Amino acid sequence: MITVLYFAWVRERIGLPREDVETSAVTVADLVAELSAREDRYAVAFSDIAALRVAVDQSLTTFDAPLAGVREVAFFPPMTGG
Amino acid sequence: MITVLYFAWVRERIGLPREDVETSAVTVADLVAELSAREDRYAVAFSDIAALRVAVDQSLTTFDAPLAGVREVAFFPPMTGG
Amino acid sequence: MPVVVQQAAFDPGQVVSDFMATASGVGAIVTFCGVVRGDAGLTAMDIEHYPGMTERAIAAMIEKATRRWNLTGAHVIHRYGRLEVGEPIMMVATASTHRAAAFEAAEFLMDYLKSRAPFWKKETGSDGESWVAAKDDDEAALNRW
Amino acid sequence: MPVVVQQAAFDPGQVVSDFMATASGVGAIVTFCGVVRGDAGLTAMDIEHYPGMTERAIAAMIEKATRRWNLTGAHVIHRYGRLEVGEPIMMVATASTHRAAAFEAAEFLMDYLKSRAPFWKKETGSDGESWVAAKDDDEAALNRW
Repeated sequence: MITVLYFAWVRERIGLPREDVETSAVTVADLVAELSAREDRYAVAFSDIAALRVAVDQSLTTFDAPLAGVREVAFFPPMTGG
Repeated sequence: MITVLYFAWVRERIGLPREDVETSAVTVADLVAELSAREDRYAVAFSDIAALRVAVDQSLTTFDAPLAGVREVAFFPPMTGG
Repeated sequence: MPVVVQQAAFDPGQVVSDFMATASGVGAIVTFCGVVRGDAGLTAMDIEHYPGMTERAIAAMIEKATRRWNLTGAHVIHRYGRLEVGEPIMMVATASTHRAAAFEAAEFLMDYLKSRAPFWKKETGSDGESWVAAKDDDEAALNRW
Repeated sequence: MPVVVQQAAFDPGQVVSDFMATASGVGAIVTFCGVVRGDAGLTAMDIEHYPGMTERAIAAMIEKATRRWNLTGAHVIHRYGRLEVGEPIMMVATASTHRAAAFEAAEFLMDYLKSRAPFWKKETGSDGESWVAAKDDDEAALNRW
């Protein structure tokens, strides 16, 4: 089981900040495909992957990152700190 | 009459911080020559002009600057502020 | 504690005083403070962040900067939640024996905080709310490091 | 009053607080503070300056920086007289709507203060007193502006 977190407008479009997901997805991209297939709000949030960033276990990574042993995946738009 | 000021090691070598000088020197370089001819301590202080800086009426300038109408000339080593 | 992520307001003068007390004997201290700007009708800003990852990401940036510029101290404080116009958002402080290192490290930390620390700003203005878009300039700024 | 040249000690945190109070509504504030370093056996520093010219020279630098980077505020405080190890020597603060401008202007002011403001430092250490020599690096730093 993986905890999936959503931030900023990704959170708003999906309608929740986090959820636990039972998945056998091998990569982040697989997980995105699984979630998008669920409901329109996911499909909309994930429609433009280039506009999103992903962190796996709290480290920035790419969508081809493997999920083996991973506990936490987070999706969000480009960061605007500072 | 021109007020001549000395700072840092120039002041220490000449042995005074300021003096009023009656001069008909046309440029700063002429004034330096006049002062150097006075006494050894001046000659020593002005021996290496490249190691000195000059300000005329409180603005940095060069040794060929004219002295017409000038009230204040200051000699000092390169500045070390900040 | 070089990383502080908090909802409460902070006093930049106090941050400087506290930082300098820990960085004694050091030659050069640079600080940056970002403040909510009131232009373009903006009335408030909401900052969301990713608790846990935020602290880790900033700590990693500080470690990198400390090694690269041989810093004797570095500190980052960043707020989240609702901020009003004029309130300090965040602050970076760096200490080094030389001014060039302190300046560069502070700019490095700012550039990374802008684009690599998990914060998201939402502005409230005369025409409602909107998420702040990341700027190409900010992304490009990372290329110099 | 953007230029302060004084013998008395100052509190960097207070300088930051006062500057920020005047720079309200501005996005980016950068400060630099130089402190007497205790390395190489140094025990004290004496700073001589040229009263009158010092204030004029710094005011001219601030005016130049304000125009070039469109600053909304700039402040320089610099001490003279005897300073002990660990004491703040001087401080620069700049305010702008954008961080790059605030950083650049602060570095510009520092580079000019180092080599073009009439201050001279004399160090007292284990082997007596000596005037600090101007560094080629500091002179070269002016070329980037």
